[in-house]
Amino acid sequence: MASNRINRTIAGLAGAIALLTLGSGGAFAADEIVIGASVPLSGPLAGFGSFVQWGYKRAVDEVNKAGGLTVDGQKKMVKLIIRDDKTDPSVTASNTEALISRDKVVAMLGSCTPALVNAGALVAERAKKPLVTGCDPLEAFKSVRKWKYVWDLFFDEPELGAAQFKALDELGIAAKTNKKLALWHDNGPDGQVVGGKIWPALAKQFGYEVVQNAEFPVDNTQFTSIIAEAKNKGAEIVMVDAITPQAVAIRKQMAAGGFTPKVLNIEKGAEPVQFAEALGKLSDGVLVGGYWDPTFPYPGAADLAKAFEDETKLSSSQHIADSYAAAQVLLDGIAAAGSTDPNKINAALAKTDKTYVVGPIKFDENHTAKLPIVALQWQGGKTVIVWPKDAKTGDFLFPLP
Amino acid sequence: MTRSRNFAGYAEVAIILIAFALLWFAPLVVGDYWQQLGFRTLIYLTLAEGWNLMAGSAGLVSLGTSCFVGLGAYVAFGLLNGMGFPLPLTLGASAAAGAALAVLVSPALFRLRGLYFTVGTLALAELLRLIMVNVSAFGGASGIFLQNDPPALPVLFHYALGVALVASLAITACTRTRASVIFRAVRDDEDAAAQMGVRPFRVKLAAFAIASALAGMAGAVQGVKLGAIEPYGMFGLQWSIDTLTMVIIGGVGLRLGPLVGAVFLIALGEILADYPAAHIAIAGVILIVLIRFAPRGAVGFFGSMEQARRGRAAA
Amino acid sequence: MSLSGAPLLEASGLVKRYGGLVAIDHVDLTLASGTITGVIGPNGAGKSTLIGLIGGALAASQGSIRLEGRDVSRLAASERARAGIGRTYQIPRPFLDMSVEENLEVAQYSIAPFQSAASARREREALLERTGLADAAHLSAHALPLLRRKRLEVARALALKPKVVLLDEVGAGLVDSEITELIALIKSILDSKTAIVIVEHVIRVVRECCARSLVLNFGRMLVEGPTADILANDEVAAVYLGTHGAREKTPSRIPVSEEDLRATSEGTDAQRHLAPLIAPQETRSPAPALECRGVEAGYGQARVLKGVDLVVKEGEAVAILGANGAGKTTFARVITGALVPTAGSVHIGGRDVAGLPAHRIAGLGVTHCMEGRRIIPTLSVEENLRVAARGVDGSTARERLDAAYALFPVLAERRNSPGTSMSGGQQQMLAIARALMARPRLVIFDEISLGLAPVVMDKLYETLALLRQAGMTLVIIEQDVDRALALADQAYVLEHGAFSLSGKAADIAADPRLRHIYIGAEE
Amino acid sequence: MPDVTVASSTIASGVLLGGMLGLTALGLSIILGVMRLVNLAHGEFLLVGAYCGLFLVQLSGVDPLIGLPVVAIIVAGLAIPLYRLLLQPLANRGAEAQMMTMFAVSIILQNAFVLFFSADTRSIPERFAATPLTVGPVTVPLMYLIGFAISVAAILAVHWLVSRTGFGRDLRASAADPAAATTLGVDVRRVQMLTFALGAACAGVGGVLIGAGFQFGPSSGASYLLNSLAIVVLGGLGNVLGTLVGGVVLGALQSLGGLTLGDGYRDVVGMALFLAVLAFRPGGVLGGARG
Repeated sequence: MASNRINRTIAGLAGAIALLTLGSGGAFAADEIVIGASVPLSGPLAGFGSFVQWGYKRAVDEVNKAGGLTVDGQKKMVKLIIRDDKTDPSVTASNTEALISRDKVVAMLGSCTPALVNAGALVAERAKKPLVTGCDPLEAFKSVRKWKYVWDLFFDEPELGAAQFKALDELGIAAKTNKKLALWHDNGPDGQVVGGKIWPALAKQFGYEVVQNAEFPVDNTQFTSIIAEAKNKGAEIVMVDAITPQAVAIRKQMAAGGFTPKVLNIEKGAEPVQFAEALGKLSDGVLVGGYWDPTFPYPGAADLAKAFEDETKLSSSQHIADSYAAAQVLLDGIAAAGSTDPNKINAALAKTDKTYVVGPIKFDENHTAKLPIVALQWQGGKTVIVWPKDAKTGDFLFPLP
Repeated sequence: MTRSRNFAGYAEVAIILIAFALLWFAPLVVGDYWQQLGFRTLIYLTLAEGWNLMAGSAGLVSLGTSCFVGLGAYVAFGLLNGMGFPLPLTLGASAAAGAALAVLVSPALFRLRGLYFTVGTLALAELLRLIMVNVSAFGGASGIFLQNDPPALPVLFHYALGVALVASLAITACTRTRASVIFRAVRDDEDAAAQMGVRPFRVKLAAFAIASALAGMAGAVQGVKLGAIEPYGMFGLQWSIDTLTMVIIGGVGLRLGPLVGAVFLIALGEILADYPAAHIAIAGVILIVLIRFAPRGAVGFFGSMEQARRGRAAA
Repeated sequence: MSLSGAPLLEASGLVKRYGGLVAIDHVDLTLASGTITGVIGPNGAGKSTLIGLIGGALAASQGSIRLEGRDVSRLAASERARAGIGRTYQIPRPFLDMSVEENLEVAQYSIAPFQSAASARREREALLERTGLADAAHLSAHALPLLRRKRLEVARALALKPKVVLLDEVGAGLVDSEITELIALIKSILDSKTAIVIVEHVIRVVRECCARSLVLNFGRMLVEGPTADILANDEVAAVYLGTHGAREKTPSRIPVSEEDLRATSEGTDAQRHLAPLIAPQETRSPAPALECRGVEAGYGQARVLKGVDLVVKEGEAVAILGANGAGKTTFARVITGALVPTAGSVHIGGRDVAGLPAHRIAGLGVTHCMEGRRIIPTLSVEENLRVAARGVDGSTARERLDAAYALFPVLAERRNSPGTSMSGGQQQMLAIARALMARPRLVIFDEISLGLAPVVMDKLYETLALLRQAGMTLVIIEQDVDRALALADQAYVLEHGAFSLSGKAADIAADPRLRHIYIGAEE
Repeated sequence: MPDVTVASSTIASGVLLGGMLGLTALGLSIILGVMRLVNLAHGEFLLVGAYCGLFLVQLSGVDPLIGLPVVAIIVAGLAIPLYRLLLQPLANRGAEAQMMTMFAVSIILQNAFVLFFSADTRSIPERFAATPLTVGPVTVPLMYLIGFAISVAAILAVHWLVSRTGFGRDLRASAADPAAATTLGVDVRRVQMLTFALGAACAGVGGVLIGAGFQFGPSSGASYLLNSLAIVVLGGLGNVLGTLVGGVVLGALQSLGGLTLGDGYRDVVGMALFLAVLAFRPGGVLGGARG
């Protein structure tokens, strides 16, 4: 009886080990430079993930078409491994671990949105592997820790926050409203930075009256009381910081709640095209801060958007740009280092100083590089730049239809 | 029977100790990748062992594992950041917190039998997650960062190993000593057990508390490894789902069920790493097939095949 | 009455109500240590309920139970077990996937968790020795046959070192030789410090074990006294065989609602209405209505039917008698397809119905008026009836309903109230009417007299007589031998899963062996 | 405490929304009542309905509310093979086996959604969804009112089906005492199959209403499952009209929670209520009487 139990135990352990060895797939060829990324391809943020993935892939493909990179004196192809983190930070972390330990990547690209990027970045930092990312607002990025191996090129929340205020000011929109401002934001990291700190400060500075400042969790679906209150308080300008599903819900429930402010700005959630697709006409007039547009006067901007739209038959998003640029920065870093040694690559990244599709990139002491901000507005299912004047591609639609 | 049970018990303890002793030196021989895998497997093994004790020995099918994982992690972070506790002590505290929550909610949950208990645990987990998301005192949705850097991977691996060892020994204590008959009696026929003088409530509570304590510890170690925790990850339903799936795949109520299940599911995840969507779906298909054709899981299935073979040999 | 002074257990004024139904009605019971007390009475008399109340599985609605002067009435079953009350289950409930020895350990370690393994083992070995399971110690309880499972039940109860042992129907389903062993075992249990209660149908066990006995009927104490006198008592015999002796005495005790008494309408009147409820002759095949050959069946381990042959001709009324646990209801379940026989064949109207799902058999015109009525609580009276009238258009259903109401006017009055809100008798009427709604050719009436006042029984049997006159084929499964035999043409007596006696109802009624099978009293 | 306009509007829309969810909950309830099965894939059934509604609009352009019957039929049609192939074989294997199977189905469906429909946030174009309805101080989304009306109508229809028809009798008999029902000639398996299909259809229709009123994605199912469970428990198991009341009560209380503690606490209130009732009033706030 007992002995047979023991046999089974041993058999079981043997089987376990057999299975484990099955599990190991750590394929890694020496004639390739392996880089990796964990991005949200499913879950609430999948909308961003697909663009980011495209941007990364494109940059790598271009390098490979050009014959790869020269490291240790010989040309090598670049292999990009992408994992889905299901919009779950702990999955981003374990993905990043797997990329480092299993796939033996020499460097990595980031996920999207602070929660995810930071989770992966912490792993990279600990493993001392360089990671270049976009899609992580700089304040949220800096707030985590002092980074040594992680580099972030994206917009800076204060600037993004300021952009809309400046736009309304310079375009003389603010004057046409009662300057009563309602602020709604999720309680995620960037939500709290933008909606909780930056906006209230700017509102005071630009002479608005904040009649409401509401916070809600990231998986909330009901905004009726928030909306009813803003309507009741007579707010004519509403600024929201929320992810796409909530952005859609909020816009719909505003319409259904009979609340139509003169100006509606929805940060981050209103960026992806699915926002306009899900809402149809309701998306018209919604403002969103942007850091890129095909019309930008930077090398390859127009081509990038065109390439995307030809390939995917979807309308482009600014997320293809920062991801594309981030990948280019990393690849240039590897080329400059001329080696796959993480520290050398990291040193090279520090020296980055070049104009990319998103504009000039030069990292400061916090490992961040600011992207210029523009104010975008949804008009007929497309975004147009309404501010600053020199970059504008369309007129400000006022008031909100 | 008792004699052989005792003997088997000692044998099992010996095997466990040897196995874990060998694994202790794993970091010296295997690379990061294997340590990462090992870590994940050990964490899940711990959760699955506890879940298996509840379901297999007390008939409690829980979907609430996640709230104890999350609780453990948050308690650990609180103590580490707030009071600079040493990690081992923190693990103890997380375990205690898990058990305490179990005791706290048991009077309500144990009024529910069968399916309703399962649903109740699910609701409890969701409730806790929502609270953590909303209460900014616990960092709200942004969660908390670990102030000082987490220990190196080999150290973390050893912690996971320690936790899993505690789990394995605890389960051995519950399944190889006289306690096991009490547990099984309650699972098989609560009323008949009561007529034998067994107090079903206390027995169930014991299983629930032990499982929750283990989950608490596992959560603490996992949190420390991440270095940053937030409600969606630590209180995510995924923990409960994975744990339950592992035990069912491995074999409910069987000593090796959790191990086989955990190893199998994690191996599967690695094999299908490049098709993330497929991986979970395939786990689902496997689940359906096992429930239908091998109710006692992979271990039970091969066990019975083994017996059949013996039978033929005998005949 | 006791040999050794103060009573060990004292139950006074015990009452157990289930909704309207009173299962135990002010029963007093006093047990002295060193005695064995027998509790007998027909099915539904409340014997097992009494055990449940003392053992703590059921909470008493009224009354108190004192063990050695300590009130235990409010304690949970587990606490009473710890206080020293051990019980066995009528159908053994061992922990199947444990070994016999482990089954005992449950009891041992729950009362003394830290008892040394060695002493615990010694005790177990002694116990298994006493209960004749020594050789089975390491077998899984699964592997035990019925008798040994019953022995295990006893051993488990004893492992609690109980002061009071409650044995519930330990004899049921055993053959004589087994019963002999069992009696020996029970006698061996008794010592000067314990008191034993035996609830039994197998009268022999009571006669040979118990100095004193009490008889329960309709939840009340009928008589109490020395076993010998009790068994000689005609009143007791009457309770068992349902002879008129009993019927004159009992009514005074049983509450009978006015409605019940005028429930069934007059024969002639009803017969006119009966047509819609009885399959017309011409649709019937020449083959026998029901033909069973070598039917064997059981539940897992327990083989209940061990080769039963039965032929029921069209228009015949057949009584199937037998003590509790003899397999009567199992046989009914086999016929109606609820239970698949392990061997043998069942033909209905010449058609082999092996493996046909139950709901199809009902379609073939064989319906089952189930034991315990099984009225659907969530359906009204009329809905309960309509459910059984399947695949017929509205007007036909209406016609049958009217017929059923004509048969039992009280149902018409209550047509919209929930089926289970009525008195036991009315519910039984509903069950009977429901069995007719399918317009069957053959109906199995399963223990329809269970727990009913004799007056009500009479009414029900009058109805059955009507059905029989109207040419319906009846299979009557009964405790109440007299009534069944009075009605039936043929009678079969089941004993341990086989017919031990069969023939013309009249002859059976006269046969002395019948009384023996039931209460085994010497002639 | 916010002023009357806000409060009344919020609570009104909460009540309407609760009633809207009641239909989905009803599907869960009857399956639970008849099959003793907690259908953990109910949320995904709801999403199947939502996607059907969406594609129906995109392909045919008919108003999703017109398309409701079609969706109901499609979803029910999908449920029947599921029952035949996966659940029926487990009929005698206790509740857990079936529940776990449906749980597996739910994760498979979730992945299927991502695979075939992408992980995008969707919303069914429906003009009423963007139209407010103002009565005095109260403003509610017109869609909520319509959804509520449809839901109530459907619930009443089911109530009629269960309490007045032959199928309803069979259904209640099978739920109360399957063995007895079989002996009376009821084909319990068939009843269960149809019940399962009916329950799925309820979820599907509910899905269209929710898809039009809100937004949905492949992983939205879980939260609606929990919501429905809460409603079922509140209304009392198997109590058809109870689910409607349960929905309304839940909706009202959640809105109150949202008003007083902030919108984030809606679900907290829901879950807390759910647990409390489950533990201390298992019969539901109305008592467990079957409708």
